[in-house]
Amino acid sequence: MIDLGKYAGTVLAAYGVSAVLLIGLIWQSVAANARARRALEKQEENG
Amino acid sequence: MSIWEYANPVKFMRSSGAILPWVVAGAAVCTIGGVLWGFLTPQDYKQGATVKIVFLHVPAAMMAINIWVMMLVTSLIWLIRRHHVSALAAKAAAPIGAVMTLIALMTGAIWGQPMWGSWWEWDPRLTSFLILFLFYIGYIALWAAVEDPDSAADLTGVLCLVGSVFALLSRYAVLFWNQGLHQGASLSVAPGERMSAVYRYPLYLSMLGFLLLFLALVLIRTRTEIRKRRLVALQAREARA
Amino acid sequence: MLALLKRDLVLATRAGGGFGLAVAFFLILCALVPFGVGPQTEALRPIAPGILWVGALLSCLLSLDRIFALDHEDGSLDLLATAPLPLEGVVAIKALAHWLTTSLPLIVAAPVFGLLLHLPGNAVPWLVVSLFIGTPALSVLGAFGAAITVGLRRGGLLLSLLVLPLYIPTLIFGTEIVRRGAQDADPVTPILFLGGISAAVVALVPFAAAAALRVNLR
Amino acid sequence: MLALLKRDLVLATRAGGGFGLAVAFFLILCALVPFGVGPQTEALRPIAPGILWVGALLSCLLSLDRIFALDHEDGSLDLLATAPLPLEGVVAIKALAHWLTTSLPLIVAAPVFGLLLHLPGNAVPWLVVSLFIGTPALSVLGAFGAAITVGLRRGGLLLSLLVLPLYIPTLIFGTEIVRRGAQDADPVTPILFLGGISAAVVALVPFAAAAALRVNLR
Amino acid sequence: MTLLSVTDLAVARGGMRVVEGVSFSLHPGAALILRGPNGIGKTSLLRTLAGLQPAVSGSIEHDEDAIAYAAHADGLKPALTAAENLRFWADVFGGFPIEAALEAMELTALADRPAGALSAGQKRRLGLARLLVTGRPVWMLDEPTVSLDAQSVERFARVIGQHLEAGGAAILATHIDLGLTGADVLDLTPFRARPGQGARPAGFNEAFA
Amino acid sequence: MTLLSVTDLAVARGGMRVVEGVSFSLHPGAALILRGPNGIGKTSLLRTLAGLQPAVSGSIEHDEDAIAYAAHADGLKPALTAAENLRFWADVFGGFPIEAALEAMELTALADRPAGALSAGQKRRLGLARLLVTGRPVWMLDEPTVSLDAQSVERFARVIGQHLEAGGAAILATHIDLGLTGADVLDLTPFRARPGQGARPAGFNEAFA
Ligand code: HEM
Ligand SMILES: Nc1ncnc2c1ncn2[C@@H]1O[C@H](COP(=O)(O)OP(=O)(O)OP(=O)(O)O)[C@@H](O)[C@H]1O
Ligand SMILES: Nc1ncnc2c1ncn2[C@@H]1O[C@H](COP(=O)(O)OP(=O)(O)OP(=O)(O)O)[C@@H](O)[C@H]1O
Ligand SMILES: [Mg+2]
Ligand SMILES: [Mg+2]
Repeated sequence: MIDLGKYAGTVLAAYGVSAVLLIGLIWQSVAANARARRALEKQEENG
Repeated sequence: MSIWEYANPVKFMRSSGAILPWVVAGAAVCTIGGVLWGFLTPQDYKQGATVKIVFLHVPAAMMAINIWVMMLVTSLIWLIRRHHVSALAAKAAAPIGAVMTLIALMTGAIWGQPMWGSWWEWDPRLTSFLILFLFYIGYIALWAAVEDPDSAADLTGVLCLVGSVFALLSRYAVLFWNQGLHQGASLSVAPGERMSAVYRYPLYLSMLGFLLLFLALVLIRTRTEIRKRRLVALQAREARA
Repeated sequence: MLALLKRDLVLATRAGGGFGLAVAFFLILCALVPFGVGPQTEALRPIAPGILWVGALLSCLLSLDRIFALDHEDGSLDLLATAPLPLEGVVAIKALAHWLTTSLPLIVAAPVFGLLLHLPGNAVPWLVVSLFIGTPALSVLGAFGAAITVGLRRGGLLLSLLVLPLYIPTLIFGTEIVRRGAQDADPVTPILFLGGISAAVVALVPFAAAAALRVNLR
Repeated sequence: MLALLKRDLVLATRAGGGFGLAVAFFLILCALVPFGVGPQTEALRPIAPGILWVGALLSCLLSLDRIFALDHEDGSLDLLATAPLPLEGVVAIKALAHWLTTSLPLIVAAPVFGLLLHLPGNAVPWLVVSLFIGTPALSVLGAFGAAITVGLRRGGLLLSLLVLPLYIPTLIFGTEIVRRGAQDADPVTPILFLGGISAAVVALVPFAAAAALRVNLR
Repeated sequence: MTLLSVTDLAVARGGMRVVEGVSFSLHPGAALILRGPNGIGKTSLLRTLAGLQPAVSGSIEHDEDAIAYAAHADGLKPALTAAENLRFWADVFGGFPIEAALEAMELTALADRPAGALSAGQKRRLGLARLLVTGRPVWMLDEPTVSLDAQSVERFARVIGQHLEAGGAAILATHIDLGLTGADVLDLTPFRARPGQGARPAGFNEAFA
Repeated sequence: MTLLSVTDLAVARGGMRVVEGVSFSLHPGAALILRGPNGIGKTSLLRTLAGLQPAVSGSIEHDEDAIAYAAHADGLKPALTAAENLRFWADVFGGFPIEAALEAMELTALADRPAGALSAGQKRRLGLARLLVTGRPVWMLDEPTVSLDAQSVERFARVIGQHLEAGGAAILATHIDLGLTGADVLDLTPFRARPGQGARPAGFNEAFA
């Protein structure tokens, strides 16, 4: 494990917050895309 | 074939579908690579381990501004050339820009705690970013509030135009209001102020990664918007019939 | 009753429902004040509790103006009034839905915005506590104001004018809690007062609001 | 054009027009702040310019939300758009009418409310000057926001969200004038900036507002 | 047994009585059609019967929870789907199943569509489907067929017919002929209120006239 | 001389074309009555002709300042008197006298009454009186007779007749027979837009369908 010195909490917090935000955004984008694709497919099937 | 034809929704779906896997792969490699590499860089003699935050903070800050510029351009394309996909791309980009701004703000705030001894200072740069965040929120809220898509595209386009002018104006007003603590652009080529190569190359890589990540996300989100619009359009046609 | 609560929550979170607008407005208010007052920590710290409370109060207020107006316009209010729900219950549920969708996010966001205004760290829990106790009264009083102005075309400003004076006791005790908390003084007395006000308002004001609605429906 | 100005002024002053509501709201805001911040002169004096400006800004904003909405609802806006008036002119005139009926009373009342907040006497003329120069920009920017949100059902809060960030430069230079005035420093630079912003906004933003109105009319 | 009986009713609108001296009663299986020119007071009468506004004088007798009212506006939320809208009202009125109601108004195919994306006629049908999930015997309908095409009007008439057969009753204010056999017609024109009469003023406008 | 000529016009509403291929021209003294079922696009067509919304394709030619438009809503301010309302529009359109217009719609006695205290039909008459003070030759009327009683309809038809005699023209969307002799009728039903045609999409809903 690399040594982060006395600022370990700060650095980890920064990386953690960024990871949460980015992964949240990616997850939301992908999920919304899948939802839209399913809804559209259903609509196009029905006519 | 002119570049404008890419704005045709069907063509856009086809070509974006083709390049998307490559962009996603590139984004994953560069972002994860850049950020990891940055995380593993040695400590700075002055700032200690906190320099590692720069590999998130600076790319996010850069993208936060670039995305707004991209939205301005696509809004103008919509307002002038009426390319529907371009309007939807602006809509799709806004939440990404807002998250980037938020990352820059939050990593900055976390960084400020050890460096300046407080979470937040009304430094001009920080303040300008807060204002940019407000503009993003207003833009997103307007898209959400207007039901008719044509009106929504037009109104948000006008808002983006006016907002850009005022975002710039606010930046100068804020500079007048308070001289700050934040360091200047250390990526500038002014000799002597440059970052050492240990930090510079991972920073470049993660900036590229954030750019690709943005591209991948805009493509995905624009495709989502197109599908949603198509669904609504088909339903509207049925309801009319 | 539960159906109504569920519907209002769903409506608020769907597109166009305005979920989050109040928090955004709160953020803007908190950002504007330093532009007016100046960026120095010494200037901001003492006024932070007051600004946060006034900001929460205004965001709460401005998100209230359409609480009944939309239902009035699309006819739901007429139908609800003829449904087997007491109108008092409808008011209470709508105020609860408003509290959940507006005040709760405000309470969560308030500590973060407190940072912007350099609120001392030891005051933060008291800010949350005071908002938690006080905001139900704000929602219910706001619902009362909204019920009075439901049919009016220039409701917004008039509503503020009617409701803000009613908010004064809540504001006084709310900020007092935070101020005492910041000075490590004993905040129990204002907490008791604030709790009493909130309880009384939540228990009694829905009846007045329902009466006002009945008048506006006929 | 003059006919439109006259009509808007008459409408504002007739019953139900809401003349004076903005000043009343301003008064309530100025009265709320001491409740939130504490009544000590030392606490109030430094923040007085900022609070007065933020209060003026909010009162101005909240009275704006219906500037086009009422005309939209009763069909006047359609008819005005087909009348031999340029829509840009309509926007400008309506902003002017709003300024005359709302901002002007605010400017007159501001010194009095300054007393409530212990604004230093030597700052009072600068307060009036800064409001006088700055409020036209507020009215026109508000008209822009109102034009964008004219057809929406939850306009109020959204309008604030769109417009308040645009108000930031005005606010900064406005309070800077008052602050420098209070310290007997030279307020010419911010006055020039504020004047420039106001002039540019009044000259250009009506075009953007008219474009937004046209979109909302179709 | 009567579901609703009205005696010597006077109804006000805008502070003045519009109709007065109205009496009728409604048995299970009966339908009453209100007629009269614009502005005579049909809407006001229905609102009074539904309990939305107080009667000026006279009496209205019915069981508690007997009346389902359908106004000009349908009370639909554009952001909710057709099924969600209907389920909400079903829950409010005690959990009746919505499938049959959707079926009856031929909305099953549209159940998952947001109400805002329905055409005017489809919205109206959804508004009327609400009546079926209230489970209440007396329906009060204010111009129920506005913006319905001929086919939907017919279907709606059939739905009313079934409701009447099942022992319900209905009062309708309408200008068109629904083809309800055996419905009574009440023309309100002879009941137009005359100013200066009546012991109790209906509001400021009458008290000071 | 033609006052208005329309060629191959396509009109959209809600992001989709509703009617297309409409052509006609209007000479002084001519009246054109638009017919068609609900929702066919009469209102949208009139709004396009009045310049409130852009045409999808086709051309509309008329002199600047030729058109006076009267919509469903009358644009009256309840707080102003009838005369004040009318004078405002007269001033906007260039200062025509209002007395004749009040006279023609039989509103002289009500001139000093606030518009909010007028009945629906009186409001409508005031809205129509506005046309007389615009001084414009081409009147576009969207269901002008809504909430007018038979007598007022007749008077209004006379006013239109005089306008035509004086060299004006009128387009009316209406469901009832006004008794205008010599008026052309244009039924919009055959012009209903077919989806999937037209080079340029009218809006999002067409571009993505
Ligand atoms: C919330 C607060 C902050 C925001 C919004 C913010 C914003 C920015 C922006 C926009 C940049 C990019 C500048 C450019 O590339 O030209 C940047 C870079 C940078 N920031 Fe921050 N910052 C914040 C807090 C901080 C803090 C607290 C520190 C540490 C003391 C810091 C250190 C840096 C460094 C070292 C850079 C890279 C050098 C440079 O390119 O300018 N920032 N920041
Ligand atoms: N808000 C109001 N204020 C004052 N008077 C009103 C108001 N609404 C309606 N009125 C008046 O009350 C009378 C009765 O109106 P009501 O709506 O009951 O008529 P109606 O028979 O339903 O007419 P319609 O056939 O047009 O629906 C009318 O003369 C009308 O002018
Ligand atoms: N705001 C809107 N959004 C989407 N579609 C709309 C909107 N308003 C109207 N429409 C649709 O546009 C079409 C044309 O409407 P329009 O109002 O022009 O019809 P109309 O012929 O005037 O009908 P009516 O006789 O009922 O007045 C209708 O099918 C309607 O459903
Ligand atoms: Mg009626
Ligand atoms: Mg129409």
